[in-house]
Amino acid sequence: MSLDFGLIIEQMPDILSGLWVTLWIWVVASILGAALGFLVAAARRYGPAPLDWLLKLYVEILRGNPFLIQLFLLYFGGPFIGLRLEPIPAGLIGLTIYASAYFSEIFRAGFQAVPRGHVEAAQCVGLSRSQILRRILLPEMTMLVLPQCVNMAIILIKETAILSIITVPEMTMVIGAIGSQQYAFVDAMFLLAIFYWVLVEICDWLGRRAEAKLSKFRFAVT
Amino acid sequence: MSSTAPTRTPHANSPEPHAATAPAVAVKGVGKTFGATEVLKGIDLTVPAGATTCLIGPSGSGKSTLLRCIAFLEEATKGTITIKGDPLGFAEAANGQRTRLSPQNIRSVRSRIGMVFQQFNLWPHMTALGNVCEALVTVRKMKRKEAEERGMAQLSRVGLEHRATHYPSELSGGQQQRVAIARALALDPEILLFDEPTASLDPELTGEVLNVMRDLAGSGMTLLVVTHEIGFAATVGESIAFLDHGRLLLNGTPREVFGEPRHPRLAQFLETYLDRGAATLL
Amino acid sequence: MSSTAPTRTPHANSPEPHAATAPAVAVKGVGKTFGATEVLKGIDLTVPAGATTCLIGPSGSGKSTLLRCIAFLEEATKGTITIKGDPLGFAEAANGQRTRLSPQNIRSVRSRIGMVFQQFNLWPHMTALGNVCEALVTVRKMKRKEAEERGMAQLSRVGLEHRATHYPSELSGGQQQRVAIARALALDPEILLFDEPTASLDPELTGEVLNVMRDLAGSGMTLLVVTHEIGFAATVGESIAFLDHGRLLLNGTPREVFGEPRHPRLAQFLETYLDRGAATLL
Amino acid sequence: EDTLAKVKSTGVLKVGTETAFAPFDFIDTSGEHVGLNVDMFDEIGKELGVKIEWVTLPWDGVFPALEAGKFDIVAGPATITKARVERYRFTVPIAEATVALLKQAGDDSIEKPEDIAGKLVGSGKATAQLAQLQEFGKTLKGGVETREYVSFNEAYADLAAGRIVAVANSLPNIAYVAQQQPDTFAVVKPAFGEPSYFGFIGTKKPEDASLIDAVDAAILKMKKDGRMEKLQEKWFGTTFDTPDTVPEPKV
Amino acid sequence: MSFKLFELMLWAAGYTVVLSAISIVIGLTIGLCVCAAKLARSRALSIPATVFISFFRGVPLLVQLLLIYNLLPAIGISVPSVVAAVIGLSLCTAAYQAENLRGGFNSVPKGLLEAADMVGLSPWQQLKRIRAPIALRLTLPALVNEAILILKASSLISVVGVIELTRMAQNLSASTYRPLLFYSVAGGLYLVICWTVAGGGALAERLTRTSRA
Ligand SMILES: Nc1ncnc2c1ncn2[C@@H]1O[C@H](COP(=O)(O)OP(=O)(O)OP(=O)(O)O)[C@@H](O)[C@H]1O
Ligand SMILES: Nc1ncnc2c1ncn2[C@@H]1O[C@H](COP(=O)(O)OP(=O)(O)OP(=O)(O)O)[C@@H](O)[C@H]1O
Ligand SMILES: [Mg+2]
Ligand SMILES: [Mg+2]
Repeated sequence: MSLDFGLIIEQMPDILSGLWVTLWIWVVASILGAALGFLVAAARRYGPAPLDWLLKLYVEILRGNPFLIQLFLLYFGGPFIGLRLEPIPAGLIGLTIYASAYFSEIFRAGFQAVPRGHVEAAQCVGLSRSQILRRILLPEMTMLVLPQCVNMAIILIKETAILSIITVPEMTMVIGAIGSQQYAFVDAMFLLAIFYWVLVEICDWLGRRAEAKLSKFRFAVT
Repeated sequence: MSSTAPTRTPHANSPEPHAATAPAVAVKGVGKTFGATEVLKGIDLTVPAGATTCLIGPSGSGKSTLLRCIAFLEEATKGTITIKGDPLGFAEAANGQRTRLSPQNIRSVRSRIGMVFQQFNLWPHMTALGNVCEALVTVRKMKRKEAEERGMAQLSRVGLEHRATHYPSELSGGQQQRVAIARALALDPEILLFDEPTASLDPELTGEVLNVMRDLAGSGMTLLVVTHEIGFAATVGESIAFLDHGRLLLNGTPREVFGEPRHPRLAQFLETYLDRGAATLL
Repeated sequence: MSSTAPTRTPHANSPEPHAATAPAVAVKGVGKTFGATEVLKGIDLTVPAGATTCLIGPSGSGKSTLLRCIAFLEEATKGTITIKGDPLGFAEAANGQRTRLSPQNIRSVRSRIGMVFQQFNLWPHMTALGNVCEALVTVRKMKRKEAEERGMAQLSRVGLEHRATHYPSELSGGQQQRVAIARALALDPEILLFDEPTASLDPELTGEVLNVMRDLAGSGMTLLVVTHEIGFAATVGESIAFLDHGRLLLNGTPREVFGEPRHPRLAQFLETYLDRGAATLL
Repeated sequence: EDTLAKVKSTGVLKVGTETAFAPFDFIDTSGEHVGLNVDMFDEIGKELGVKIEWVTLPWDGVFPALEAGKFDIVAGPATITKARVERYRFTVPIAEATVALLKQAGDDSIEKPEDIAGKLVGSGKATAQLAQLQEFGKTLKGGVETREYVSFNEAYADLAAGRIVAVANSLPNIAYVAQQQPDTFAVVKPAFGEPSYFGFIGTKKPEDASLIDAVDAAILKMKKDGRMEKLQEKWFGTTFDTPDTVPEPKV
Repeated sequence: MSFKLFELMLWAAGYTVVLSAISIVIGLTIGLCVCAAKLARSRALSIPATVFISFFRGVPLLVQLLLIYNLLPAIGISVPSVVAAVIGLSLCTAAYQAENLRGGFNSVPKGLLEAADMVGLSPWQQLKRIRAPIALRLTLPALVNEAILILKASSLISVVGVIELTRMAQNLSASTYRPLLFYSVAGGLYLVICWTVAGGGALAERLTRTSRA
């Protein structure tokens, strides 16, 4: 088994386009998923109790199922309830919803980790609820949950591989197809492993750097 | 409230209190229960304006709870609290029915109260100056520059202008508490509440905070201080309130409260707090 | 106190110390550096057997470090420490060369020392009795039943036999600290070290722990106590050591150390610790 | 070591396949692995005097596993193509594999293969059918847009969901699908692709040659004595004329 | 859906649970070793451990499985499908569990070990009696979480030819042309399994709570 670089270079445009699809779907779904997750966590914390139960069910259903199954049901089952999505929007929406469940749990723990006194101090100087959420809770929590968020982003980049089942031409799909066409299966898998590994390491490194940068904002007293 | 003032001859000892001068805080029949436990059992307390009132009492007696009710961080389950005559949180109709006031009203009355916590509660993602200016900018809608000038003035009032750009994690406990005081001062509160402001500090750092508080007391600010620093209470407090098991047992000048003959509960309490063995060294 | 009175002015001033009675701990020229900072700068200290020695001093002066060196939780970078004459951790040759002793030797010498920490450090997954018995079973290889009997005896010594089956999380701070003392006592140590045993406790809970320590002191046990409870030190300590900036500034009987004229550093230190304002109330 | 000899001595022939490829290999409603392949290999096993051991993988994994030596032969079957013939050794054809289109039942807009011009048609990723569909598309005005699926089953589901107008796959497969789901699917006749055939697949390793030869012989024997015809009738409802040697692939 | 088919789905769900459970146990064992290596002072141990963790966290399980299944034979090790699947799942979860365990070990307060030192427990006794029990308790929630992740990740092991719950759903939908039904049933079964594990974890946590600080 040896990597045939000639073949790879020949297919480079395809590979790059697959890489690009993987990257942008990952980034957009992570950001949207985190935002939606934040809303879910906030709604569960501040909304009425029935909303909390409903959202808990939402979160637990999404977390209790493989992404593969959810994506399949969304893409192939959606049309039966009038939700006709093209592959890329379906993949993006599926991944975002899936991510939102996990992010909401991260943020929920984050809310709890911000000392109550910090919120009370803000109440005492007259900040409104939304100002407290925006100016105090959100930034403080972000620092606290950053490591978990990076971890989640890493999990998500690997989940993007599953989008191939709904024909999204992302990296696994493209490189896998090249592997099949050229009968270079193992080579293709190797290439994929390296691509993902590098992406994950970069993400991890960025996360660690951000954490180090933010460390001075950490609590002096706990 | 003026009814209680003469009997306790509290703060100013002034023979003729101005009719216009409502007490800074008037607490009437305040009760608070958490679930089944009754933590405050009908407290009546008048905090005179322009003076320092110290709230002392054993652990668990309800001091923090009372202070938090006055800051409206907890909602009293019974009774009313007024700030300079304005009702806080609830309006009481003639028939005793309480109705909740609007969030705006609550925020506006509360903004006349400043609070300093035992745990400082500085926001870790803002510098010292950022902590002090935050409410000026977001609540008072001041220009950032103007807010910062004002913030610096407050920081120098607590002797920390040279630490303005430091983050809380880069400050000692005493410095953090002083920033917290500056933050509370920045909004020009009519009354400043302190909940054991030195309890989380090393003995060495306690002094700097108590000194800032002494200065404030001297400047005619209204202070209500929950403290275990009996020495501070005895020397700086112009009015002392002693709480025990959710009841206000004693309230008066230090001389009235601490003087002999002492209330047996107070005597017992002082016993615990004052290191009698060490007294032989004084 | 009357019981301990005769042994005041114990060893040092006694004209004929028993030749057989080596001091419980002898610290000779001990220095300790962390990286570039020299925390202990050559300490010489003798802890007499059967008496209570209190180590006081400002925060950061090196009290804990010295105590931890005596417990061999830190390794002194210079000097020697002997326990009843036996070298701890290092043997010093005639030429001053230090060689590390075997782990077995270290464990065996250390097993003659008990230690009680500020943070209690009870093992959270074991009951009170489990904490006390653990070393008896795993180190001393006692039968479980025998160990439990002995553990119960120690628990009742600290007044906690009725809490034997509780987990640390179900005990108050004062109770936890008393279990920690029982754990240390179970191994029959020749000397018991305390590092600010009441510093993490509410004032109300401090008393119960100090009472247990008073009993121990009265029973002729050798105690070495780092404490901020100056009152305890002054009344129970038979020997007082005052540390400042890594040096032993004063060492002697309470009368010698605290009596007038006072060393200026000690006077300054006492100033910080004793609530002078409160003294007016005594 | 000669593979045929090994198979005979162990008494087991390992066959790799995918079980989501009706009517060749699939799981029936009682949970049994059934299909043309199962019946054929039962017969082949009898001919060789060995037992059949099935290894089932998703189609993506079948060829890598064959190359990794996980089994001796692949049932599949696979369309005999130029590229594959270069890489693998096919058995003699067992069925026709000419590509045709499956459409939604009642879709009048597609009456003949050419009607897919300018429309979106699905097929399997990296399959011979996809290649033929793309070739065919080039001959049409406005071309044809293709969408590639990990397996044909997702393509059928998408056709049912209406995201694509047709699926290009080998005639036997889609005929079976349409027969099973007459309310949902229909076959567009005629087949549009170059005539092509299905065969089982082995490696080109010299030690495997004897095994494939033996399988070839067994298949030819089945053709001769009519067992093959019966099986085709059973699983396709029709029979195919297939050559007795591996034909020169046109694509 | 006939009862027979539902039974098949249940059987596949059981298979999923069994393979996941085996993988989690093996993964925990490997994870402990990797964690120990990573915490070791020797760089010869800690660097390989770091690379191991990084690789198995960084590469999608699907790719890992295919590499294990198809690459090991190239170096002369032939592994049956089930074994490949268990190896893949175990290694993947081992990397995560090693990190969880490291977190657990590092959050055992140092003072508890000093207390053990003072009463003469040897390093090994400390590990056995104090450090490991406390670290495992601290790791318990993460462990339950990891178990659920692996249960779900096992939906990928069909790529090496193991017919677990997801693959069974795929197979049955291919032959019955009712993909939505079978995927929904699979989703429901995963939910039941995951919620059961989560509930069990919560119970275990509650039972050990009294003994946690
Ligand atoms: N949120 C709460 N829920 C239930 N009980 C509470 C709550 N807050 C306080 N309590 C109880 O109310 C009582 C009074 O508490 P509080 O904090 O006011 O006492 P304190 O006088 O401030 O004591 P300390 O000197 O220890 O601060 C205590 O018994 C406490 O356990
Ligand atoms: N592990 C360590 N690494 C570096 N510096 C240390 C370490 N332990 C202690 N120090 C430093 O040594 C000095 C003495 O510390 P030590 O804890 O002995 O003081 P202390 O007298 O016990 O103070 P306190 O009364 O606050 O407990 C301090 O300046 C401290 O910062
Ligand atoms: Mg309080
Ligand atoms: Mg110390």
